[in-house]
Amino acid sequence: MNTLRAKEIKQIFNALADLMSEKKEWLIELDGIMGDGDLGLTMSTGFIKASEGLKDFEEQDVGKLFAKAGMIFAQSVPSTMGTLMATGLMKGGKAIQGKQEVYLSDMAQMLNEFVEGIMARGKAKPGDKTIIDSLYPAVQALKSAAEEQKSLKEGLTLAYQAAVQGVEETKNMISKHGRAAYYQEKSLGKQDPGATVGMLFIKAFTDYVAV
Amino acid sequence: MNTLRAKEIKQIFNALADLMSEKKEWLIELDGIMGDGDLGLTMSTGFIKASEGLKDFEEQDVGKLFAKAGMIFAQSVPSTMGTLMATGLMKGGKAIQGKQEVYLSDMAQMLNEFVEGIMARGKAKPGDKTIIDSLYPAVQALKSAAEEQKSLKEGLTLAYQAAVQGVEETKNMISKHGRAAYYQEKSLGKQDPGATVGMLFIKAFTDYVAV
Amino acid sequence: MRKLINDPANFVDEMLQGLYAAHPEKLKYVNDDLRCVVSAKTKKGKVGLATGGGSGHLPLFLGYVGEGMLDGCSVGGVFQSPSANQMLEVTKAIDSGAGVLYIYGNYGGDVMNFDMAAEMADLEGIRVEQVVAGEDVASAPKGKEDKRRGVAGIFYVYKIAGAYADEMASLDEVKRVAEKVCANVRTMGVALSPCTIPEVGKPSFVIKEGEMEIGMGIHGEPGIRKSELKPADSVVDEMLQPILEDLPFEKGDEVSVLINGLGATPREELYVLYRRVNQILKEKNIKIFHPYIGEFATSMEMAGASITLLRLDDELKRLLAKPANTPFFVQEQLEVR
Amino acid sequence: MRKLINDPANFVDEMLQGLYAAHPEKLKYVNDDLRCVVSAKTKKGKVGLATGGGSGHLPLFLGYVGEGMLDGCSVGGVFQSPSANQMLEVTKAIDSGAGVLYIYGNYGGDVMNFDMAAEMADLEGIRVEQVVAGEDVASAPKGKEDKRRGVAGIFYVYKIAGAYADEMASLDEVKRVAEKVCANVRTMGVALSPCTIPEVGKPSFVIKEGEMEIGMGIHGEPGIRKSELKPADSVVDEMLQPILEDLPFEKGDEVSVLINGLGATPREELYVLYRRVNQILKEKNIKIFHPYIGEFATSMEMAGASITLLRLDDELKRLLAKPANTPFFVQEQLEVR
Ligand SMILES: Nc1ncnc2c1ncn2[C@@H]1O[C@H](COP(=O)(O)OP(=O)(O)O)[C@@H](O)[C@H]1O
Ligand SMILES: Nc1ncnc2c1ncn2[C@@H]1O[C@H](COP(=O)(O)OP(=O)(O)O)[C@@H](O)[C@H]1O
Ligand SMILES: [Mg+2]
Ligand SMILES: [Mg+2]
Ligand SMILES: [Mg+2]
Ligand SMILES: [Mg+2]
Repeated sequence: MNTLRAKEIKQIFNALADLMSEKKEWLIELDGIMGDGDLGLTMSTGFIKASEGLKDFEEQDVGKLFAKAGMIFAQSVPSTMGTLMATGLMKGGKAIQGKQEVYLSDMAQMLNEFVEGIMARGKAKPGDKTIIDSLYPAVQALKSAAEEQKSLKEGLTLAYQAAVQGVEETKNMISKHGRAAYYQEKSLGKQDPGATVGMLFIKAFTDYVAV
Repeated sequence: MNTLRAKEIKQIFNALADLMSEKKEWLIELDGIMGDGDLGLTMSTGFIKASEGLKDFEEQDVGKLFAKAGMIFAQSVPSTMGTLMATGLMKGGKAIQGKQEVYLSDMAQMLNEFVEGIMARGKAKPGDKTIIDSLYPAVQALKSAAEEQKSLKEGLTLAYQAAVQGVEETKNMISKHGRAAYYQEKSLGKQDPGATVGMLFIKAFTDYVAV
Repeated sequence: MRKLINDPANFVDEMLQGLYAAHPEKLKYVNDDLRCVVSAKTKKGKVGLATGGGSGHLPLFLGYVGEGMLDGCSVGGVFQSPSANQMLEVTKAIDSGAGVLYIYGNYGGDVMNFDMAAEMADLEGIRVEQVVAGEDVASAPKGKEDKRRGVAGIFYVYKIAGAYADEMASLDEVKRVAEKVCANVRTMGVALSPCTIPEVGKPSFVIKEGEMEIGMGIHGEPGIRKSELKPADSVVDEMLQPILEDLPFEKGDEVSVLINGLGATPREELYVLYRRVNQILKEKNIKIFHPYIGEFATSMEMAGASITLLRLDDELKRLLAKPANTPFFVQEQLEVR
Repeated sequence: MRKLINDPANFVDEMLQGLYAAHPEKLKYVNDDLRCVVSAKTKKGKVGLATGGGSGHLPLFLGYVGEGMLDGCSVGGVFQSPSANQMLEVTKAIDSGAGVLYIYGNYGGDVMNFDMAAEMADLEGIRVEQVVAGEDVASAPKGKEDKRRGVAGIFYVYKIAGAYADEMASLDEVKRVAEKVCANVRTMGVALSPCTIPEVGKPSFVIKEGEMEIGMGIHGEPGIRKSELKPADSVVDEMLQPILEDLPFEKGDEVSVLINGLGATPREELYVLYRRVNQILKEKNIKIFHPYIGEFATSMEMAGASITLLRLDDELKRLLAKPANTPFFVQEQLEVR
């Protein structure tokens, strides 16, 4: 499998719904340490609603599917991560609008706009201990893989490894945004919950393609 | 000693201040069961202020001394018992106004008006489990003693015994007034704090004369 | 104790110092006594309205001194009556020849002191009339209305009598209207937590977390039923039924509703209560004219609420709708339909 | 939990149902969504003012929708941002051609959603400007003002921008004045007890009896100092100093003071705090124009308070003094001297 079409994207959103539901308690726990602990709820709800919303959406344009999922997030989970996910999905979708089949290079472009959208919306940058710290390295990995003409599976695997690594590195960072920022130095040593969500997002794509 | 003059009345108020201070914790405890527990504070404060106020009050009219003590009560302790004590002292004082020397019959008259004043002010009657239940029998005892030409000491002793008995009987009564009334049947078995104050009031006179 | 206070013995006087500093154009004190509060605005020839009572219940009692409501208030210690002398000083300050009406809650100490003050005022040649508010249906059964405690419903007496006095009605007329309010107002409370008198330093009664006491008074007077804390809707049902039955309030009546927070209960919850009250009254075809929802008579940091219903007629409605402007209560003219 | 609620999941919507039942002549909702609150009174051609934020802070945020203040408010779950869509619906409802100003507190979720709503409104051809209030000096040091949380001081932004919009000032002009308020307002809070989000059911942080946390935010954000509870006067001293130093407020300045209760703290205590604030400002020759003392921005049943100072100039003072009439805030025209 070297491309993804509407049908596959919908299945990946189903997988995302399952994955976020499975990791719900863990995300609640991570966000509970220096946040309000809602992350597990918002992410499972958001992806469940998105996957349900896409099910009956007769649309072949993959870009529009991502954008639609973003709209659903915006309406159903207006938390920080919900809103950032909404923004990322809408911007990423817009970047590949018109395509019914996406290749690794499209995925790289989509995710690049996804992260750019999140950075514009939240005014955070790499190193600020946010979702960006798992997604940004993943995008870089995707881009290199695309340039090197790697397969979709290889590219996503590299992206996922970069994301996992990125999450790990958030432990050495001080939170600069959101509720955790109030804790300043105390945030050292803890893994960022939002970066964790970013990593899980990539994981669902990677796992799907790997099968 | 068969009469009381200004000097003696002032000494009795000193004794009342000491007695109420000595019984302070006990009165607090009694009032705490079904009231707000301030009775020990208000009675010690009231009688200390009254005895201080009388000290430099150059007045031979015994009636005016009582009235003055009542005024002091009205200003310094506006609790239920403070106000009733104020009323009783003012009304009792008024009844014997003009006298520089009071006999047992005057004492009976004074205390009669004292209790009548309290009943008019508080709209309670004997049996309602109030201060009236110790003072009213004491007045009856004083009146009979005066009619029977008993000595001041004898009369007061009988009054005190009646008051003690009256306090005891409040245990069989249901509170009809003040904060304790909200407890209704639950007030059975408990001695009324206000009646206790009435009994202590008589005790100070009796003890003084007995010496 | 979780209180922002200094020496508990100075609590009331420091509160009053803050009050006069904050509202110099609205309130002042007389007789060099912080506890004798009078309105800074006077109206010649108007009947004076005075109240008084213990501290710890803000906005009660002094909070309603101001334009369109009361002229003066004597202030006692926490949960303690002010003295008759203080009441007299307020009376003298607010009488402008038309006489003074005392409006206060039915508590032993207050009643006796106001009685005494009225006698003293009489000696000074000031005509005084009294109206004692007692509308807590939990505090005494029907038939013994004169034993009932006065709670949040006294707000309506102040508001309506105040508006009428402001129209220069006579003492007898203002008294008549105040008594009409008393006859038509009913309240029931529920407490979820105790409160602490600063000088005592610990709660004087206990309500455990997860429990409630229906009918408890604003000084912690025992209520009619202790139970586990129920959902808001059933709490309202339990509170409203005895209110409705007591007067009784009936189909076709028009009422104003007062949902009063006792101190620690958020406004959000008061609106949840109002939602249910509104449902029930609608079902019963009782019309609501203008609800008041907030803190009108508190018990320091007690958690809980009370519900008050006032049955209106044209006269009461007209007067309730008039504007008022006090440090704790501001109302613009309401539209009367 | 000592709360008068039904199913915690319905808490916000039931509160809103109560609200609309209570104030039908003042508030309504649009887009069939209870959480999109708009004023029932509209003024053609006026700049629309919108706010929004999480529930649990009444009177914030929706309580200030009404005459002379805001036109609309989107309502989130307890301590949660409303959605950009809800904000957009409110925006569309209140725009009458003159554009809409968003005024909200500086919290990540709110900022992003309002940004998104502004972009969506732009697509619909509605001109939107934004002013983000952040005045809690405990939440970030001087120089990092843009990181500060918005707390009770936003009341002043609503009041003053609302009065100016009511005078038919243009969007740019109203924004200028709102930004001026933001630049001149500073707040500091103290918490004495935690609060409980209904759906969580237990306090999300701990403050032990007899302790306090200076600088804690209205969602329990960590403060700058935990210690044993001190006397009110020294608590005020600790809170006021950083406020005064920050702007700085100086001799000869004129300010309005807001003493805000967080939920469970009685009004009496707020006046004890004001007494000390007044003393200190007098000593420093800082004039107080009109203090506000009560609950303006709460955190459900949290015990504690905040102190806000707004430095006034003639323009701000004139606008602050104008009347307002909302379900939670009524003011008659103040005398300006
Ligand atoms: N400005 C921002 N930009 C990007 N990511 C952010 C920003 N602020 C917070 N985050 C991310 O959001 C995560 C928390 O998300 P969420 O639980 O939804 O926040 P909240 O509950 O406070 O609204 C953080 O772990 C962080 O990764
Ligand atoms: N109406 C009344 N008439 C006479 N005595 C009363 C009346 N009400 C209460 N008392 C007496 O007052 C006592 C309580 O006095 P006190 O502690 O001063 O009351 P409170 O603190 O409630 O003002 C009661 O024990 C009772 O004897
Ligand atoms: Mg969170
Ligand atoms: Mg959240
Ligand atoms: Mg007592
Ligand atoms: Mg007492």
